[in-house]
Amino acid sequence: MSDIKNNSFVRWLSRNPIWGFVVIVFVFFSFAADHFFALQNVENILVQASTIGLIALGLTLVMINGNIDLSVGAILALAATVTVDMQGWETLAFLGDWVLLVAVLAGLLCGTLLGGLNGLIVWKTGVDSFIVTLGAMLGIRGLVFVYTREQSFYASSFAYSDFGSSSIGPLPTLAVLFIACAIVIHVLLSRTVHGRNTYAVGGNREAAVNAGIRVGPHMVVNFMIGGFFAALAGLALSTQMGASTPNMGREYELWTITAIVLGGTKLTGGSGSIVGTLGGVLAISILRNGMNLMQVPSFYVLVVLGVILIAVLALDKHLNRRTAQEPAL
Amino acid sequence: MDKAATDGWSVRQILAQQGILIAFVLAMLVFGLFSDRFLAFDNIMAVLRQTGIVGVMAIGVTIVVIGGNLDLSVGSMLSMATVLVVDLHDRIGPGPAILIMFCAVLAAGAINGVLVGYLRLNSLIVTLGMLSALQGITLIYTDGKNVDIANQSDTWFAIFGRGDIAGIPTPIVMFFGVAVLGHVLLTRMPFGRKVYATGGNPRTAVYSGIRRGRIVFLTYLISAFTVGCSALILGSRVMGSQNNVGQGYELLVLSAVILGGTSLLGGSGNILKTVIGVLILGFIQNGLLLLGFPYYAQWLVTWVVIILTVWLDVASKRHSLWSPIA
Amino acid sequence: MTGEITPVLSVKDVVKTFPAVRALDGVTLDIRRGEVHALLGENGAGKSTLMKILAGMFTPDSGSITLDGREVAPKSPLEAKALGIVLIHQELSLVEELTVAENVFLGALPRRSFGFVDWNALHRQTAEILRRLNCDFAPTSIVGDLSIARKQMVEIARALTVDAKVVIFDEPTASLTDQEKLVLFDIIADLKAAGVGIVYISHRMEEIFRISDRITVLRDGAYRGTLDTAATSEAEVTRLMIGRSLDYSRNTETVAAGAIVLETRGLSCGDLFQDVSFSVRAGEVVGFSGLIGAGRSELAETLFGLRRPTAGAILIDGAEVSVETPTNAIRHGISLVPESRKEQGLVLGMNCRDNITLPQIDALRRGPFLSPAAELDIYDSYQKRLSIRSPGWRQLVRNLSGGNQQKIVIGKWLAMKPRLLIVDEPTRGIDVGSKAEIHNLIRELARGGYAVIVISSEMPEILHVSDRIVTMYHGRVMREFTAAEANEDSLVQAISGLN
Amino acid sequence: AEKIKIGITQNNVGVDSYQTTYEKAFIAAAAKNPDVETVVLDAGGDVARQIGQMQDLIQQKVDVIIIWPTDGKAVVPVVRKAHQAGIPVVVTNSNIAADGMDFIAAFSGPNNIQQGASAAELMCEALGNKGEIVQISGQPGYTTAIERQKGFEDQLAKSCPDVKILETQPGDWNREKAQRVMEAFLVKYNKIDGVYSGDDNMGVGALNAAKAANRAKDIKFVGATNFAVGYEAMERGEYYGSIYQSPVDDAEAALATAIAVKAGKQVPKLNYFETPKITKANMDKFTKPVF
Ligand SMILES: Nc1ncnc2c1ncn2[C@@H]1O[C@H](COP(=O)(O)OP(=O)(O)OP(=O)(O)O)[C@@H](O)[C@H]1O
Ligand SMILES: Nc1ncnc2c1ncn2[C@@H]1O[C@H](COP(=O)(O)OP(=O)(O)OP(=O)(O)O)[C@@H](O)[C@H]1O
Ligand SMILES: [Mg+2]
Ligand SMILES: [Mg+2]
Repeated sequence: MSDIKNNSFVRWLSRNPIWGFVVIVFVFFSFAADHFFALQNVENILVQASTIGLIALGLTLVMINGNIDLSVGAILALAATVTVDMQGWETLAFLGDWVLLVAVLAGLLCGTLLGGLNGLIVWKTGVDSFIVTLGAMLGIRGLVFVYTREQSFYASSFAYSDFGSSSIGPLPTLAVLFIACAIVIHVLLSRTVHGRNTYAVGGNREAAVNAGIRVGPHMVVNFMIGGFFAALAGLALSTQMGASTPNMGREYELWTITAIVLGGTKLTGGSGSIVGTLGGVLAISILRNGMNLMQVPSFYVLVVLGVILIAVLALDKHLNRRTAQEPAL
Repeated sequence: MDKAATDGWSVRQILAQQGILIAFVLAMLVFGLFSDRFLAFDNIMAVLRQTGIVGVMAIGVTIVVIGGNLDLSVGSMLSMATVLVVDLHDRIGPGPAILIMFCAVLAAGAINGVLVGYLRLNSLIVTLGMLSALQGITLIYTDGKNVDIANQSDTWFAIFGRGDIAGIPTPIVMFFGVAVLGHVLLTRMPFGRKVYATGGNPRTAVYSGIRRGRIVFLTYLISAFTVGCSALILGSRVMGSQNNVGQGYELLVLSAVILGGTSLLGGSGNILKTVIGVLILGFIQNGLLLLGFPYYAQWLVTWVVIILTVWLDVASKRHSLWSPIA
Repeated sequence: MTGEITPVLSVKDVVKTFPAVRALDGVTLDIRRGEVHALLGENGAGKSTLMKILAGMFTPDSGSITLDGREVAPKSPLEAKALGIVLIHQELSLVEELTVAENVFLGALPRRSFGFVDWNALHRQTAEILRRLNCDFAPTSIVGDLSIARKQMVEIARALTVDAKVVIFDEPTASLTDQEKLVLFDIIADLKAAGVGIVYISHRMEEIFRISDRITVLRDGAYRGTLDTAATSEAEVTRLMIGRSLDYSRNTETVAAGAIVLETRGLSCGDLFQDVSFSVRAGEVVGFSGLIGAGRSELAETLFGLRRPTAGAILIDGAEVSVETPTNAIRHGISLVPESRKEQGLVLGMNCRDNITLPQIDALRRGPFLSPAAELDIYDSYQKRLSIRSPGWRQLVRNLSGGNQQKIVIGKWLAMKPRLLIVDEPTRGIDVGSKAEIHNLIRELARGGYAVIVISSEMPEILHVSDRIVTMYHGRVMREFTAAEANEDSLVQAISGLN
Repeated sequence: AEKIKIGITQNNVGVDSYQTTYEKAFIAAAAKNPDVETVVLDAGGDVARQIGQMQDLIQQKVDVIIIWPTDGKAVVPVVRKAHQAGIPVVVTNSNIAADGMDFIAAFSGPNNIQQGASAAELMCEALGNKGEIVQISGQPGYTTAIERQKGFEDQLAKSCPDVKILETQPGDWNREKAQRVMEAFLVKYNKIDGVYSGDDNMGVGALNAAKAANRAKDIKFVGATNFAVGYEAMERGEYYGSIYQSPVDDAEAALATAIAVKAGKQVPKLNYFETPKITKANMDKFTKPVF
């Protein structure tokens, strides 16, 4: 009985080797860094992971779909900016506290629409999503600067930033939000027709077309989900800051993609999972947090991070190593 | 000539595939129309000089991408190389400094190559890891300080960024020189054919007796070599270097490569089009500056231009404006 | 009776051109309810193109399609499916990462509320279909783990998911074994009985004559005529197709036994095959016969340096060698025409010439540079010898018809002038004319002193080309036959493990 | 005395020598004081990471936190959090937004607005109150860049309204970028009398470009944050003037403020250290910057 359990656990782990790594670094830092192994710190890690984590949820869909979205960092900034700014609009003052809701919806809508725009361009023009969203990464960041005139915006009440540091029971609200969203996306991906089609389109686009899946609109929906989560991450981050800055979210796309790929999603699409993505996000967050607590000098943090990324990959490869009987490619 | 005729390929069909070239000419004309300085000889020379840095690296990265991989480490490798060559210049003289710099970048490239080529690790993560690690190593090396060349007026090192060869600015000579070399390598030599095959279908390449690992390894060495060349231009042009001088170049370079129609999936691409991609990016930036666009409006315009350019390119290849996907 | 039946589907004067290729040049065809209509033609004749037009994947330049008396113009596979036209693709059109059930119902997964997949219904219906098809894998198996034949069955299973008016099978049997073929024919009979119109494309005459009611022949994209199967003969059809008749005799040449080129002693590779010993002489064609999973392909891959043997020895010219990589194998004079042209044989995005010259590219130099003339020579000569139908060497292999793609792979390895040529299912999807041509080539190579190993699941092919036949069953060599003593019955016995 | 534990989170070490020298000086100064133990962190220019680091410092229960804000507004809530956790916060180098002033114990650093203004005065002086100039600003969106630009533009309008700014473009604190921007300016404007750059690093880039176009002689260069390269160019007479700002002073002031705060001493809210003008005329009074 326990043998079977053991077996299926091992199989699970070999499909998600990143979780093995998460456990290893967690144990390592628990011994190596003071203050690491504490509930408060675990909460910190979850909150810190929530930003990249939320982006990663949507981006995982986009990537399994065989596309990529490099503009998520810029969308994050734009959504945060819009939401924070709208709270202070005179014209909306009559709404009272409801302005917060309107502002949040507006921010999320911005993200969703921009994601949709990316998707639409990818669909209609047939230009590779990499280049479309690379352009959008620059362009949307430009929009942010045009909108903000290079200034940071500041949430007028601390209520907004208090949300960022509030808790539900023992867990920080943002961590709860992140985990709840992860569950929703996991279910979407593994249980719904849309989710299964996401794999189909990414795995073999031609086959999906031949089978009558409306690939274009399907991709647009996923880009919209990607944009939505980037925006949500922007809101989550801006509640932590009580402000938005035009430079926020820079280079997040690269780290998010790294987390997702570490989690086992293929850049070419067709495979991947939220469980893996979660592992990838946690791995990076724990590394960052642990090295802070260990006071690794900042120059060395970069080197360690780089080396570990590659090491994880090598480990993964080693675990999943094909037998000698496979063709040596 | 009549070979083409019997093949059933008309000149028109071949021309129709040059969407990117058409986009480039269009862009030049538009900017030329709005700014009288844009097409001035001096300006064109200045832009070509500037684009040399991105351009040379873009050649190397094109080769890596055709081979089916990515190289995001070029940005921080450029930082490392520039810092190294500038720092060593005053200590051991330009010649040895250049030598050591090339050894260093080739070593970094070799690590990429071994990890991606022989150990078959995912190139995105490997080179992103390298990006991070090399940035750290550069900072550790300089202890976080800027490095400068003390005596800037009489060192022959100045030739790479500031001088010219036979009246043509050196960065331009290097850019086009490396481009021609790369083009010849890819289209006229067995190595190039193997790179295309490896990127196009790695399994078939192996089944055809191509040593896939070695080919990928070599593409990374080439890419590292081009980074070294760019570092010469950059270091000499600035006569100093910040630790993060190459930051962001990886995406710039990749944009130029993709703008040139090289597919990220590997197996297709063309150096000459990459050159046009580099020039488009360089001239857009310059043109927008000359037109006095506010900085961030420049980004918005770049967005539109990039998408329109690539769109024109893919549309010309498939002979229809809209993608056939339902 | 013939004249009065209203066709369920008719195609009139359809024209389709691709850049530099006129694929269909005014084709007319009608499919009746409850008939099996075979479509024949050489590789590149336009069969798949016509079918893709029916399935909404291409739009014709001109011409009309009428379904049940109504003119239709399906613009997408979705529309075609809604109209009741189902196409089973020549090239597998599956998502490797998904399960069998998800692939069978791709694009039409049963739903519950809120867009959730109804897994119960999905698995139940798929299990049902798999049972009808006599398949031995589960609806939950991952398609990527299946063998080619099983994947083909998954593809075929799709035909049974909808109430189709017309089902098109584009070379469904190219990678099926005999047993699976029989199941397929039963299914076709069922569909036929239910009044479905069936289009059946194949290069295998015996199948055509076994199941079809009428035969339409295309040639160079043009319609050549429709014949009643009962009233015609292989010879007539062949003549219509390729303009001459063919000879299907057994190999009766005597072996000019040369020196032993390759020998294996007790070669094993894990649980794929064990203790394989055989030898091939110069001037000899050795056929390998076996069922799917017998381990022939793996044996070939091991000889070619793609897999490491776990025991035993490989001897070339009597000396033990270690063939560790394909590069190494090529240096020893071994060529392998692999089993799967798309995955192992071709770089689809490369042009014809470059694909053919790929393995010997290092040798085609003048100084450090490639010699286009030498490359073109090779392309031209094999294009002619194998009658590869392509508008020119610049055409991307992706745009060739399936059979022509296969010819490119064969040409690629023949051009190496190997001492030992291994061909794995060499004529999969190749038209009868070219097949004969390839068989002749293989014989000719042998006469020229080459050693050849032919792996094929087609019994007639093996019997036709081989001097000696080695049979395998479950990774082990069963029996060896000489050409003279082998016949279909004895082979079937041996490859089924009945000694 | 009991040891005090000071945590510092810096903006972006390694992005320029100033910040690196600051860090070195800070660690050196702390090492000299046997009663001080430090936790030194770097946000790498990312606000989110800086907030994370603040949370980590609060988690470690350090005695004082020094923060070099990546963004003056965005760090306010987390500064407030530290304040609520009873940990005094000292802001260094560039100040946080007005709303956050209640939650900090003190600010210590240069006055960037004042620096911009001083640079404007230098520019007026160099051009004789008349001429046309271009401005190369720092990285958009960063407080230091914004404040210097504002200080410069406001003071220029006041001191010498006849000096006109033709155009402003950012050089992102990057010498090569500044060089490229200047090259475009040189093509675009036949007459440029002066260049103001947000720091000397970019200023020297502009100088490089002008020299290459043989127009350096006609142009006066004014910068801020005097770098070694700027100092040398000034010696050669190619560079008119700059603002002298020592990272060592900056770091030591921050540490001293933090120690004083912890000791419960009365500390003024705003502690600016001197950032004087430097030109060829008075440069011998200053040691050459080490960065
Ligand atoms: N997408 C395409 N672009 C260009 N040419 C094409 C394309 N698809 C098919 N062709 C050409 O159209 C012709 C007909 O091809 P088709 O696939 O219909 O042949 P087929 O009769 O199915 O042959 P086979 O028996 O080999 O499968 C061929 O010459 C082929 O090269
Ligand atoms: N019993 C089985 N269950 C699952 N997979 C099998 C089984 N037998 C074989 N396979 C797989 O089917 C594939 C085809 O088998 P293999 O290539 O060995 O057959 P073969 O003898 O070469 O026959 P053919 O060339 O006709 O396909 C192999 O990849 C093998 O892993
Ligand atoms: Mg076909
Ligand atoms: Mg086989």
